Amino acid sequence: MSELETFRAEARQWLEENCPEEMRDGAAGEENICWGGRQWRFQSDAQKVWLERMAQKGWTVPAWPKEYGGGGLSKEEVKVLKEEMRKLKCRSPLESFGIWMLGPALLKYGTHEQKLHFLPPIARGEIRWCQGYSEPNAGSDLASLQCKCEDKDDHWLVNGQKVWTSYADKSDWIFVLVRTDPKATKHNGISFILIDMDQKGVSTKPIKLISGNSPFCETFFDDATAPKEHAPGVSAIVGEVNRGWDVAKYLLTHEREMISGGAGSVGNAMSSRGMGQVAADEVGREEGGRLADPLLRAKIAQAEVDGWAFLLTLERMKDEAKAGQGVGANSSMLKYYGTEYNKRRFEILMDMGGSEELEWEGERTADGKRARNWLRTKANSIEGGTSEVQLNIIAKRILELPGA
Amino acid sequence: MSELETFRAEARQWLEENCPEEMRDGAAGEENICWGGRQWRFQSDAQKVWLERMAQKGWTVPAWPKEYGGGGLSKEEVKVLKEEMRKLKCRSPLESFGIWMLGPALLKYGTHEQKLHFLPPIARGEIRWCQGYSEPNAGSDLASLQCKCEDKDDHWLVNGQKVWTSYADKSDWIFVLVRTDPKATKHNGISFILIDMDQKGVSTKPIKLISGNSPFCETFFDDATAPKEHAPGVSAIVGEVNRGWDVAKYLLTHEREMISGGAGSVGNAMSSRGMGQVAADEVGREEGGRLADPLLRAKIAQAEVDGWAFLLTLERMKDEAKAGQGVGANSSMLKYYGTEYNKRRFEILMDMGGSEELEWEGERTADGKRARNWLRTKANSIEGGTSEVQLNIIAKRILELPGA
Amino acid sequence: MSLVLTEEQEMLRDAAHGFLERNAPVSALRKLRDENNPDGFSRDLWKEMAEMGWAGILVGETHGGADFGFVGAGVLAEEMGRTLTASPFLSTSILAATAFNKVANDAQKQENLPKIAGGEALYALAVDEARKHGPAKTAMQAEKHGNGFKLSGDKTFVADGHVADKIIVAARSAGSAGEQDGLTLFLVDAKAKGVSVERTQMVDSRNAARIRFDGVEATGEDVIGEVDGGYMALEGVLNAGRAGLSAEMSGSAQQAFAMTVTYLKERKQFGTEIGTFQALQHRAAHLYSEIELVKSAVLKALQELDANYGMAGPICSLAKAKAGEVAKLASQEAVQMHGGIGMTDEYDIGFFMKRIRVAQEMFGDGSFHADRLAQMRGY
Amino acid sequence: MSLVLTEEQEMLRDAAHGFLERNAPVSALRKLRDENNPDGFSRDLWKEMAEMGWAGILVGETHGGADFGFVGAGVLAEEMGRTLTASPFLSTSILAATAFNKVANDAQKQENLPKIAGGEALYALAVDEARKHGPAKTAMQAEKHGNGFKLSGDKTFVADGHVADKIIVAARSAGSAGEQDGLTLFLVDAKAKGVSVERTQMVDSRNAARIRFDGVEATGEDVIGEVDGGYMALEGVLNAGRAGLSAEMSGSAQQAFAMTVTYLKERKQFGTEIGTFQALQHRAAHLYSEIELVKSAVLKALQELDANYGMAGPICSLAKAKAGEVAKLASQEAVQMHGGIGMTDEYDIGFFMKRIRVAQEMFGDGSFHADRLAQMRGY
Repeated sequence: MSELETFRAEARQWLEENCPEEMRDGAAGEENICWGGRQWRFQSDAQKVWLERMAQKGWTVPAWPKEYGGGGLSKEEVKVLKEEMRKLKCRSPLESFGIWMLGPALLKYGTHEQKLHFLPPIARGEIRWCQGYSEPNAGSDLASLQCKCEDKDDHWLVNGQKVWTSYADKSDWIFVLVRTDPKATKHNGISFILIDMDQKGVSTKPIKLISGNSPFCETFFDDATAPKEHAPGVSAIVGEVNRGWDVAKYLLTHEREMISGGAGSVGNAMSSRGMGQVAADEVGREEGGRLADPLLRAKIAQAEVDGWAFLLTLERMKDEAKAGQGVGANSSMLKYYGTEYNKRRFEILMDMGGSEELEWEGERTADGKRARNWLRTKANSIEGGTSEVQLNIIAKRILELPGA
Repeated sequence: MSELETFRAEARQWLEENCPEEMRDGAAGEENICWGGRQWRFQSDAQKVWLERMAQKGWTVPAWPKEYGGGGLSKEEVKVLKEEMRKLKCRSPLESFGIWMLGPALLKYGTHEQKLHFLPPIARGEIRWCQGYSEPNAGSDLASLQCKCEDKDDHWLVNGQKVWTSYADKSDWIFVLVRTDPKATKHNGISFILIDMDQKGVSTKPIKLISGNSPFCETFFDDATAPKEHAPGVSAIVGEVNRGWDVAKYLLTHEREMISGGAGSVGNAMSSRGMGQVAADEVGREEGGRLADPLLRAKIAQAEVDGWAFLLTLERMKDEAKAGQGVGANSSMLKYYGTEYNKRRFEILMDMGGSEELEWEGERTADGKRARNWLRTKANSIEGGTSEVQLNIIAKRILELPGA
Repeated sequence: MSLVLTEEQEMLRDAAHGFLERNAPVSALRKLRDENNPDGFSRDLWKEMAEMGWAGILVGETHGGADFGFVGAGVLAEEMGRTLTASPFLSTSILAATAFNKVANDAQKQENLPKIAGGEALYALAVDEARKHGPAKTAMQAEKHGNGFKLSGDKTFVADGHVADKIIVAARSAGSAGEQDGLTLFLVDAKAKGVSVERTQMVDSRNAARIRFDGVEATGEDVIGEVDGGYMALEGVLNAGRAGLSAEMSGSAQQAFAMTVTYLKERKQFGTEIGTFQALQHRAAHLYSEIELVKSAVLKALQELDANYGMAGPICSLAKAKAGEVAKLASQEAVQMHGGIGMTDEYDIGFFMKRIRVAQEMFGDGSFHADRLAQMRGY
Repeated sequence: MSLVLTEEQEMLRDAAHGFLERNAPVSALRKLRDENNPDGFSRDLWKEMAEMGWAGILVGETHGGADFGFVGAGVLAEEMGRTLTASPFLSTSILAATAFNKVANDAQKQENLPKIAGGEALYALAVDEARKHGPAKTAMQAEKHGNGFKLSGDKTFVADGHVADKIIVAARSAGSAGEQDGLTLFLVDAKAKGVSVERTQMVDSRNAARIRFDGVEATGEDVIGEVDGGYMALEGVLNAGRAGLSAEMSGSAQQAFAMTVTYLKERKQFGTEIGTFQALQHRAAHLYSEIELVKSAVLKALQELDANYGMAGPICSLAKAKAGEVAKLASQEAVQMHGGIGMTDEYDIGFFMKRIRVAQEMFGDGSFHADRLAQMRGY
């Protein structure tokens, strides 16, 4: 333990010395995230300096090996670093789909050359990646994707369309699931390919959601190309050709765990000021102190029971994982329950908000903030695998029901 | 209208003159029903006299043709007769599965000879019938029934088992779905046969339910026989051999309509003294008059909304049927919603009853009357076609969803 | 009364259905939103509706109306719910028309009902002052001032308040907030001194207003109904509005459901139409059942308003509670079963979710009305 | 504290699992019922349990107990929930043991705890007087009488009251029904003059009692804890009971669910196992999720009782509310998915439905505890 405590002291000192004052406000809102990439404009010099220093240290991706731009830290050290950053309210220096998704995929399935070539620019925030998975006709049934990728000897030729590519319009490169063998069975003709978006054949179009503007885009491949090797020995394909479904499945589970494990919104719901108190502020109380709307009160009380029990389940499953117990497929259960609960929570927040939160524009509601968040939650149970898909997974993998 | 009013006056006069005083108490409980049959013991002379007089008049089955023991009344006249009986609080003179089920089946699918032979004894209450449909391995999938019926030239030989045969232990004859062609496809080898239970090859065993004793039995056929003709020209099979599924389907729809159309229990729930008032009596009130249990109150209020809306739907669908509108398969919807609602209502009644209604024996609760009724409601969504089957029917016939 | 539409009412429904599909489909609402139309509805369309007798659907023939009663008004509202048609129908043709029909004196009727029927003037009803509905909570003051009154206070969530020529407003001439006694209804000109109107653009791309009354003068002639005794009159008008909103939500729920069922039949995943998946089938079948319940409750409420206006409170609450909850369920299931595409603004289903949220909130949500029913039923 | 069982607790669970499956399966409860056993449980079995240390699971080693804490007691309760084992475990080993551990004086501990651990005496807790739980509603009088008290009043739903040697009873020494202040806990001999016990046979084939106290004399030495200040002490004991019942219901729900999943895999209809039907799969998967939530809440409640006994109220309410609702759902889905056979007395599933109904009612149902949570959280 003493070694870990030494690390803690060092990390803390380094952070104190290197984290600019402006980056110590703990701001974590969407608008304060540093995403990096070629198109990136730093909000401030401090944001730039902070990224550079952390990247130098390898701490934008502290768990990655040093040779690939990471910090080479152990799990425990990463935890300590995060704790110390939280204590000093340091902002995260960099977030990106490269860090969350492509990195883990390359670390697991990439060659040494691919890692060397692609990972360091991600760690330094130089290249911003996005994800090309879903297609208009391949939603829950992702493996039915049709985006065509033809072998043209020295390069791949890609034609097709992806949807729900987050931040595609702001990204430099895209990792894409494509069909390299149209004759193979559904899961066996898919490859995982890396494409530079800076070419004529790739275009993007933002998607407006029912909640308003969104980071999602449609991305079109119109005779787009990728060389067989992006650099000598650096294949454009991750893993084997036609075995991309393995990579995809790995990342889908990874994504589900991120979604279910985060569940910050549920946490907020059950924090010291719960829905009931907020409702009392907004709707008022009866004499005696109970919420002035008795049926709303009942709804909230029932929801709090479930929300609390869900939070405890997140905790229990983390503890079980630590103890080497538990069921892997439980991430599906957490994803299912957490997103459905979050939708229910926002229905209640809209109930208590009443007409005040039904205004869509104007300062009073910050342009309908709660209403837009409410509508946005409706996607929770669709993105990252629908609730129906999660229930299928539970039925099949955990309950082992036949034909599921 | 004048003709109908004449009938009304005559009927009333006849009822006043012929209905014994003791039969005018409006009693409709299970224990006051006159079922008839060879084993029947009349509760009183009055009950016997009342049955004889009504049977004489053909009014035990007023809508059946006179030649088959009925009253030959029109739909409107039957309605008037029922109204007048209700006004005088006359008990029903006779109830039976012969009247409810076999009669309609014979009237639709039987030959003239079969009707002449079987219907009058039903109308007179001399023969009591029961229904042999379900089998241990043929529940929701009724058509997979296996009870074997072999053609032995001059007679049929029946082997197999039926379950959920109501009152089989008190009945004289049974109408049974049997498999006459084991090689035909599922629906095409079934026949509808009439069997005298007074033989060695037929035995019955009552089924105890989770709610206690029940009218249900298991019925065993062990080399049971039925002659090809019960009397000259009177076939033991109703409809064509191997076409019994048509008769079964007709009766299943008929049964569903009876169940959904009756729904008396829902009606009770929404009657002037609703669940809320009962709860207030049992649980008490807060100052100000609200139910002392706020979350129970919310449950009741929400249930009453649904219960009322359901009652109005029963009313609307009756009115639509009268107006020649509406969807036939809606009987599935009413069966589904009504039985599910009834289960929910009894859950609430148990909630408000608290520990007082959890006693199973003893005078205080009349041997756990409410608790037994609560448990009995759990069968509502199973018998007469499960809720799942009703939802399948809605999906297929009304919504026309594919593959349903 | 039989719980089916009469032949006349069915003809009205069929005509409305065709007209609205042609002239006011969801795309029309989308266009109004995208061009940021200052009215939030089409005045030309409203003129056409008036010509067809819709504006005066509740107005008697002597005042130039079609006199179709509440069932007729509900039939129109339901059809408008299917197409999410934006119009001042609720505020002018249901709320104001009911107020004049049931509460006003002859002079007020004579003055206003023909204007409603002719589509010549727009009206709004200003009741709520806080985020949740509750007429008895009214605090706005109607101070006695000479022979008249001075009105002061703030109203919110006033549907069509931004375009109304005249505003029917509930104010307190006696008692204090929370009491039923002491309310009076006034008819105020939107241009009167002291009235300031702020347009609020709502989630559903429809419009409402916050209206401030700053010492607005009103005479005895501006009073609709009795001084201090306006609560029951207001409740009657609100019940009509609740039934109208319920009919509208019934239409919206039916349409969202129909779109979903169609999608289930067309969308293929895992090599088959998703409508073959039994889990979705059962959810759809359940929703079908719930919507049938809504239709019954709504029709009964409308019939009851026609037959027993003063006794229609419970059934209107029932309809509003049931329609609101089921319409929300229908819109939620619609988005979920559509998957990603249901989340896009480009697809129409989101408009249904938004409108239903607003409509179920207006004049009391499901909790409000279920609680009210419990109170009425004495527990 | 980590939300997993320790190795020791797991060993206890495994041992209990095996023992109960062998010695006290559901068929044992059926037999007790069918032979109308006057005790409603097997005294021999209870002796064995005591020998294994279960009776004294909460009793400290100095008093001859196993001292496994609340998590250990919950582990046993959960396993008994799986097999629906009838025993005085809840009343004697959880409720009475907690009362003596946490509230009693040394002499009372010395007198009673060894008897509990040894399985030598049975205890019952008498709280409720009406059909719905509510300790503050206690009206039973403890009238001051010389140096002691005279107890008069009626108690109901006293688990194992028909076999108890001693009864811990809450009575009002001051204040009036509805107030928290003024309650006192007494230890009364079941054979004392003025005590009359009526056995009540419950839905679940378990037993309780109605107990009448008719001027029963008690001395100061019979008081457990403080005079007039017994409410919080009682709440603590009840919380332990609530957590124990929650653990039991968790076990019952898990077992009913496991039986259902097995049935789904075996039962064939329409030419295939009914477990292939997606609608049933999704309902089963949902129920699985709910049961996982129950397990978390129950374990946390038990841990909290061990770690922060005085602060465990909210989490015990959470566990009781959640476990009760989910266990009900599990038993309902079990009967429905089993179809006809699930309705027969011959099949075991009905026993689960019945026991769960009683257990969820005891010491406050879901509505009671959700309401209590809302109060604790200030709304």
